[in-house]
Amino acid sequence: MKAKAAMPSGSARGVLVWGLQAFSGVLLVAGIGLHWLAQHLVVEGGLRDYSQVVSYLREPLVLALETSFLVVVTTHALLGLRAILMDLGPTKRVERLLNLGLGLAGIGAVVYGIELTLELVR
Amino acid sequence: MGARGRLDGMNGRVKSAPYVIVIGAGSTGAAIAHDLTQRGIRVEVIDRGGVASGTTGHNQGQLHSGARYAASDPESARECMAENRILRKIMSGGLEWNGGLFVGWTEEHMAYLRTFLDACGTCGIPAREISSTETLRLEPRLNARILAAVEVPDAVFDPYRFCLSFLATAQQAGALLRTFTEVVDLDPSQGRVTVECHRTGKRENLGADLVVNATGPWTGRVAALAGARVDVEASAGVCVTVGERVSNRVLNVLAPPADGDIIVPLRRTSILGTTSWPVADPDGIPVPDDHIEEILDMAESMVPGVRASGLRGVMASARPLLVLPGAGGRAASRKFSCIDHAPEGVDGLISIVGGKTTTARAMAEKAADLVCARFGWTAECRTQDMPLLSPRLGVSL
Amino acid sequence: MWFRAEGSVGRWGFMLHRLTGLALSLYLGVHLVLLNQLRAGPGAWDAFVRLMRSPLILALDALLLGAAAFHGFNGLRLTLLGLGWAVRWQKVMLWASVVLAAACTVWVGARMICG
Amino acid sequence: MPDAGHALALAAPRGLAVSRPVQLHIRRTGRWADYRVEVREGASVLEALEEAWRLDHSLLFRHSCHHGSCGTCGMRINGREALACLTPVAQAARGGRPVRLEPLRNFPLLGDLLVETQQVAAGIEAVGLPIVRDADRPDGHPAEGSPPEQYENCIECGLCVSACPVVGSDRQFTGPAVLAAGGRVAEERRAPDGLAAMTQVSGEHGVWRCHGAFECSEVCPAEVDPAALILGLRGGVFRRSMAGGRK
Repeated sequence: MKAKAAMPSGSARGVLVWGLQAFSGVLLVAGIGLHWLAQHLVVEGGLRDYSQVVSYLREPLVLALETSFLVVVTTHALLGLRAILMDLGPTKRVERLLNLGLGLAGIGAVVYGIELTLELVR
Repeated sequence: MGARGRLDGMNGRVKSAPYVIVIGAGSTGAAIAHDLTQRGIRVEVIDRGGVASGTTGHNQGQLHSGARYAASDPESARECMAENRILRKIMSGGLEWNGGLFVGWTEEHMAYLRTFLDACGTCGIPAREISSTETLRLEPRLNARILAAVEVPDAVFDPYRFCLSFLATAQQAGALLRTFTEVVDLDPSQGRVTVECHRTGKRENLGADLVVNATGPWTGRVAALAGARVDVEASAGVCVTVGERVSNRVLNVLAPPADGDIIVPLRRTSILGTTSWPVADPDGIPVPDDHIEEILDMAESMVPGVRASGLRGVMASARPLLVLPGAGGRAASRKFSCIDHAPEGVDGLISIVGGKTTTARAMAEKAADLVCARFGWTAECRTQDMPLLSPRLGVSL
Repeated sequence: MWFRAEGSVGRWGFMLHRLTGLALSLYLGVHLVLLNQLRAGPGAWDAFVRLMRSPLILALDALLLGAAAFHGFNGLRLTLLGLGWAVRWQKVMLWASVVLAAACTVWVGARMICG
Repeated sequence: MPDAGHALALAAPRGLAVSRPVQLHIRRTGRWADYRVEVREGASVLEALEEAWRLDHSLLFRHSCHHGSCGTCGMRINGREALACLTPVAQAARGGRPVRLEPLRNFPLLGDLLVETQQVAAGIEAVGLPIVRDADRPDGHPAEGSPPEQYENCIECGLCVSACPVVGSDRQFTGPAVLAAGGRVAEERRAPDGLAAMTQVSGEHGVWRCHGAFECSEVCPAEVDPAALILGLRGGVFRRSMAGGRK
C-alpha cells in the first residue's frame, strides 16, 4: 500500500460508520462486562432493590460511566440496525429517512436515560 | 422474413451496407465478425451454444510461433509467426507472452536440433538455442537430464477471452451476437437462414445478403443444410489439465509433432496434450482413458512429478482439418481455405475450412476479402493494426 | 435474503452475529422501557425485581448473556478481520467465540442456579 | 503409428468404456426436468450435462474450456456454487443420488442454467485490473529482467457473487468479485492507478458492506480468496484515512 497517497475520496462515510461501529463495539465488550458485573453479579440476587439503585447512581463516577455506556450501546445498536436495513438496498430517499429516524431514536433513548437517572438521583 | 440491405437490382450496386450472417462464435467466426464490421459491413453472429463452446473453447491455448510447423509445413509456420507478431500489437495485455521452449533430452532430439533451428531460420521465427543450465534456471521443473533447448516466441491465450476480444470490438462497432440460436435450415440463394432460438423455443427466418459458415469441424454439416459440400476432416484430440502451473513457458518436445508433446501453462494450471484421431461426429467425442494415460506419461518425461499435481480436467474436441489429397491426422495441413459455394450452384454461402486459432485473424482477413469481392465492396482490412477491446466488454449472449 | 439455513461456518457466524445483534437491540429497548418502573418508586420496583427473579426470567437472562458474549467475542474477531488482520484465522476465531460464549453462559447459569 | 491405433480404439462401441449412469435433476425455466445419461467413470458434471444437451438442444448452459479457466460453467450443484467442469460426477452423485443443478443466484436469469454474469467482467474492467499479472514464482526461480506473466487468477465466473449473502439482499452492493479485483489493483504494481480503484470500491455500498461471511472464499474455484482481498483492502483504506486524519 502506497502510504503517501491521499485517502480515497468517497470513503469518508464508510470509514466513519465502520470505525464508529468497531470502536463502540470494542468499548462495549469492556463496558458490558463492567455494567453487568456491577449491576447484576456483585449484587445479592442479581438485581438491586430501589434504594441500592439510587445510592449506586448517586456516585458521580458511576453516573458518568453509566451515561457514557448508554450513549455507546445506543450508537452501536443503531449502527447495527442501520447495517441490516441498508442491506435491503434502500433508495437514497429512504436511506436519508433511515438515517434521520435512527438518529432521532438514538437521541431520544439517550435523553430518556439521562432524564430518568436525574429524576432518580434528585 | 426479408433480407436486410439486399443488393439493389441486378448490377450489384449496393444501396446500403450488405448484411452478413456469420455462423459460429468460435475464434474464426469472432475474427470474421470483427473484420467485416471494421470494413463497414453489417454482421450478425449466431451460434447454437455460447461463445467458444466448441473447438476453440477446448483449445490447448498455445499461441504458436510457428516453430512447431517450421520443418513440416513452412507456409503455416510463417503464417503463425506473422499472426503472432500482429496479436502482440492488437491483443496487448491480454495474453501470457512468456515464450516457449523446445526441449530435448534424447539423442534423437539432439539429432533434430539442427534441422529445427534451420527450419525456424528459414521461416523467420526467432529461435535461440540455450544451454541446459540456463533452461533449468528458467524452468526448474523440467527434466534435469535435458541436453538442449530452443527458445521461441510462443505464447498462451485464453480461448474464451480470445473470442470475446474480437466479439467485443465487433459489438462495439455494431455487430449483433445471437447465441443459443441453432441453424436448422439454410437457403443462401434466397438469403434465408432458418434458426431455432433455444431461449424462446421459436423458429425464425433470418435474412442475409450472404452467409459465412465458420463452424470448424461442423462446416460440412452446416454446408449440407444448403446442399453444399465441404470436405473437412474432424480430427479429435484430448487435452489433460493438471492442478499446478509447472512452467511459465510453453514446453514442446524438440521433435517433429507427435502426441502429448506440449505443456501449456494457463493461470494456475498446465494443459497437457494432445492426441489426434479422426472422428465421424464432432459432437460428444468420448475421452479414451488410454489417451489420458499416454498424455500424462509424455508430460511426466518432460516435467517429472507433473502427474502428482492431480487431474483437474479432461477435454476432447475435434480440430477441423482441411482435406488435401494423401494427408491426414498429424500429417494433414493446418492450412485453411475459403470456399465460395456459388460454382457448385449454392449462391450466397462461403465456408472457411481448416486453420487454427493462432491464425484466426488471417483467416478472417481472407474470408472478408472474399465477402467484399462478392459485393464489390471496396474496403481495406484494418485488423492488423487495430487494437482489440478488452474481452471483459464482450456481451456473450 | 441474508438469512438462509445453508452455507459454510463463516456464513453461520455472520447470521448468528446478526441474530444476536437484533436480539440484543430488542433487549436494549425493553430494558430501557422497564427501567421506567423506577419512577413509580420503591414499592413498584422491588415488586418488579421479585418478578424478575423467577427461574424462567433467569434462564432467559443466561441466554441473553450467551448471546451478548458471542456477539462481543465475534465482534472483536470482525474488528480484526475488518482491518485485514488475521484473516487466515477467521474460522479458528469464530469457533473460539462460540466456545467462549458457551462457557460464559454455562458459568453464569451455574452461578444463578447455585445462588 | 499412434493415429491409426486411436482410430481403432474409437471404432469400438462407446459402451465398452466403463460408464456410470447419472440422473440430472435440473432447474429449468419455471420447472424441474430430469435427464438420465451415461458418462465415463471420472467424468465431470459438465460432461454429463453435455450428454443431456445431446438429447435436448434446448437445455441452456454455458461452457467452454472444461478445466476451470474460462469461468462460464458456474452453477449451483446440489445447492452449492461450483464450476460444473471441476466437479466430478462421482462426487456430486455420491450414493447414486440425482445431481441437482440450479442457476447461479443474484444474476439476471436468461433461462435454465444460463445467467448473465457480464456485470462482473464489466465491473472488474472498470476498477482497472489488468488481465495479466506477474507470474507466481515457483521456489528457486530467480527474478530478473521482466518477470514472467500470467493471467489473473480470477476467472470472473461469478460464483462468489451468487454465494454472498449480502449481495443476496442488497443489489447496490459492489459484490465480492469486483471488490476483490479492487483489492488486487491496490496491491498490483501493474495497475495504472491503485487509488482510483480504491475510491471506486470504498463508497458506502462498496468495501464496507462486507460482513465477513466468507462464502466468496469458500466457493472460489480459482484460489483468489476474495474475502481476504476485500478485508485487506478495507483495512488499507481505513488505515490510510486514519493516517490522513492525523495530519
